[in-house]
This record gives sequence, structure tokens and C-alpha cells, in this order.
Amino acid sequence: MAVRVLFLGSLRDSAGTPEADYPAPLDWQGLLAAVPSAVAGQLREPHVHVACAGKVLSDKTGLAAQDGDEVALLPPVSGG
Amino acid sequence: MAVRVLFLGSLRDSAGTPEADYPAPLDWQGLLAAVPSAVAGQLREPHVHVACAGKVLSDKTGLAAQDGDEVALLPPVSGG
Amino acid sequence: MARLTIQSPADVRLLDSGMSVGEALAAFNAAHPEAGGIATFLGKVRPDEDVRVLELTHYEPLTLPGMQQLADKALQRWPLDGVLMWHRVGVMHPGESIVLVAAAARHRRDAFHAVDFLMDYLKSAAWFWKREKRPDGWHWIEPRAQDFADRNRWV
Amino acid sequence: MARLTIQSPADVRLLDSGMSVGEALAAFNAAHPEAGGIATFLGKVRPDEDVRVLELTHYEPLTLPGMQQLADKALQRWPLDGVLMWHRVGVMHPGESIVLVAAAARHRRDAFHAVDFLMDYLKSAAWFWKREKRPDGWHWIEPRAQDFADRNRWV
Repeated sequence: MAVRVLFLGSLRDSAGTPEADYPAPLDWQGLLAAVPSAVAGQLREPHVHVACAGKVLSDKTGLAAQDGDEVALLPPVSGG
Repeated sequence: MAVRVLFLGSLRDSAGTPEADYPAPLDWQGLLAAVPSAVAGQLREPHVHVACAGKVLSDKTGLAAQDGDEVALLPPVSGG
Repeated sequence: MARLTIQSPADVRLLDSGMSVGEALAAFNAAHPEAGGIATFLGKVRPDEDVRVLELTHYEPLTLPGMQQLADKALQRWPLDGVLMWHRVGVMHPGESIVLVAAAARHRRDAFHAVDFLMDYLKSAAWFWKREKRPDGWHWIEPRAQDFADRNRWV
Repeated sequence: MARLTIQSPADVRLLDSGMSVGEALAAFNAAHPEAGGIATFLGKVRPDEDVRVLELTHYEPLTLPGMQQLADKALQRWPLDGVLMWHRVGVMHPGESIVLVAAAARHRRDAFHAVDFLMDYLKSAAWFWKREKRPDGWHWIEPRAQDFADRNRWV
């Protein structure tokens, strides 16, 4: 089974796709290895956040996504 | 002929009337003598202004109203 | 409904009957399609302190020209596309609108500052006199120390 | 027209089509008859810098809950009768409304501060991603240093 990873905002362009499925379980090192390298470089930046199962992680390196979880990669926001 | 004097805001209550006609010409001392004494007391307060012929006087003691002029006595405002 | 025509850059009005706030703001918005932001403030008669009715009087030869000058000051001070300043006079009941101020600008903060500035001056430096009818009779309202302090932020 | 039902104390919405600003503010006004003042801000797509269209994307599980929490923060921080926070997502053209924020309060300054606060956070701390299509293609927009400075005023 799998973890679905969403590439939000400009990360969609970097990834070349809005989403991808990777094998579960998925931790921080596994995520960095799985995503396209252009995305991995940005993921290491402090202003890029990671959410798992609807919660933003206070420490993204502690990612522990299980089968069926949705992981969202969140670049800097701009609303309003 | 006459100068029409308007009592604005709370000065209407002090005067007991919204307006009165006094003989022209009318200067500051003439105004103080003509209006009800309750109004005269308030007129001397710095926050009460006087307009003559549609202009607020920067120095109300320089009042020099001519025949047909309208003089407005302006207590502290409150809008909004 | 008949469409409102909004004067640009300043639409300044004294109204002796109720205002249709939604319609006014929709028209102001439509009149400034190039603005990035529109800030507004609507002041209403508060239904407290046993206020039955509120009456605002003005002095025709001074009040509207004074509001126009105030609008001009705001237009000189900030880069604005336009301002709207409508003020009721006469007798109002709790819940009714007293004043509607709006500013359209390229940048959000300019619009905020202009509306804040216009409200501070309308409150304590425009030619209006306000009194409230409470159970024990009519009371004239004068600006509070806070109102003067608010206005002095802009000097 | 059908009357809008405004949630109190916070009416927070993500909209995927245009908003009727006048109708929204009229309904918010009617929903808060006890407020002395209502401050609002409307943000629109500016027709400049060759922007053809603007697209806002969001992340469903985070965006609306985040806006709700932001509304709660404002309600805790100032004595407000209510807030409204509507944000568009999807594709918008110049002149279209992006965001509408309103706050109803007993006192004017509380309403101003709440709207200013909510806009600063929506601009740089809510889960939206904005890109603009110009003649040379799409460009992602990130908050400017000024946006972060604005937000840090509230910390």
C-alpha cells in the first residue's frame, strides 16, 4: 500500500506533477529519496513545511507516514 | 436691519431658541451683550467658535458682522 | 434598482434619511476597478445606555465644505484612487447607520490609514452636534479625551 | 434575492466563484445590529504589471481550519461581536474580488485592528499559494519582506 504525497504551490512545477504515491511507511529520509531531486533540495529549506494526515509537523524530519496517510509538501504561502 | 445669530448644538438649549436677530453692525462686545448671559459665558470659552458669513473666525473677538450677515455660534462638535 | 453614481475622487454626502450600505459599497467598488484594496468603516447607533434616539444636527454652510476639505486632505496624504464619506443628519434609532467611510487604494495600508484618519476627524473635528434621548431626557455628546488623542495621531 | 445567512461569531468561507460584496456586507451588518461599528477590507486583483489572470490554490485539510483558528484568535484578542472572512480560490481576472474581511465591534478601533490583523495573517500565514499569468508565462508570488514585517506587528 502507499502514502500519497501532494506537491503544493510552486513545488508542483518542480515535481512536474501535483501528486505521487510512494510505498508506506515513509519517513523523512525516505521522502527525500523518493521525491524528484529538485523537490528534495527545496524540502530541506526551513521555510518549506510538511503536513501529514492533516496536521502540519512542527519538526518535519520526524515524519512517520503510515499506509493511507496523505503527506502535503507546503512551500511559502501567499494569500490575500 | 439685522444680523441673524444661530445657536448651534447645546447653545440652542442655553439660548432657549435656535436663532435671534440683533441690530447690525455687530462686534464681539455687542454679541456678548446681546445674547442671553448663559450663552455669553460659554462664548468666552476657547473651545466655542464663531463663524460669520460662512467662515469660521480664527479670532472670534475680531467679529465684525454687517447687515445681512449670518453669525453661527459653534460649541464643541461630535460626529461619526 | 437604480444604480448609484459615485463621484470620483471624492464622494461626500450629507444624508437626511437612511443609507443603503451594501448598495453604496457595491457602487464604490465598481467605480474603482483599478484599486487593489478597499477599506471601509460603517458607524451605527449602538442600542445601549438606554439610548432611545440619537439626533445629529449640522450647520449647512460649514459642514459639507468641511467634509470636502477633509476628503482632499486624505487624497493628498495617501496615494488613493478615491474616497467615499457619507454622514447622516437628523433623527436616528438604534441599529441605524450614522456614517460610512471608504477608501480605495493600490495598497492595503494606504486605504486603512485613510479610513482611520477620516473617522478620527469626523468624530472630533467636523461640524456635527450629537445628542441622545435617554429615559431621563436629551443629553448632548461631546468628544471624549480618547477622540482627541486619536485625532492627534495624524498631526 | 435569497438572503445570506451569516454565521456568528465567525463566518469563514472558501469560495470557488465570485462573491457579491455588497450583499455580503449588508447581511453581515444585519447580523450584528448591536455593533457600534463595522470595519471591512476588500482585496481585488489589480489590473497592472501585465497580469492576465491570477490563480489561488489551497490545501483543503489545512486552509479552512487555519482560517477558523485565525478568526478565533481575533475574537479572543479584541472585544468583537463578529468577524467575516471570505477568501476566493481558483482563477480570477483583474478587478475581481480575492478576499473580504469584516469585523463588527462596539468600538471602532477594535474593529479596525481586527481587520488589519486578519489581513496581515491571510497575506503571509494562511495556506494559500498564488500565481499570476503574465505575457511571459506563470509566476509564483511569495510574500514580500513588508508582508512579514506587517504580520510581526501583532506578535
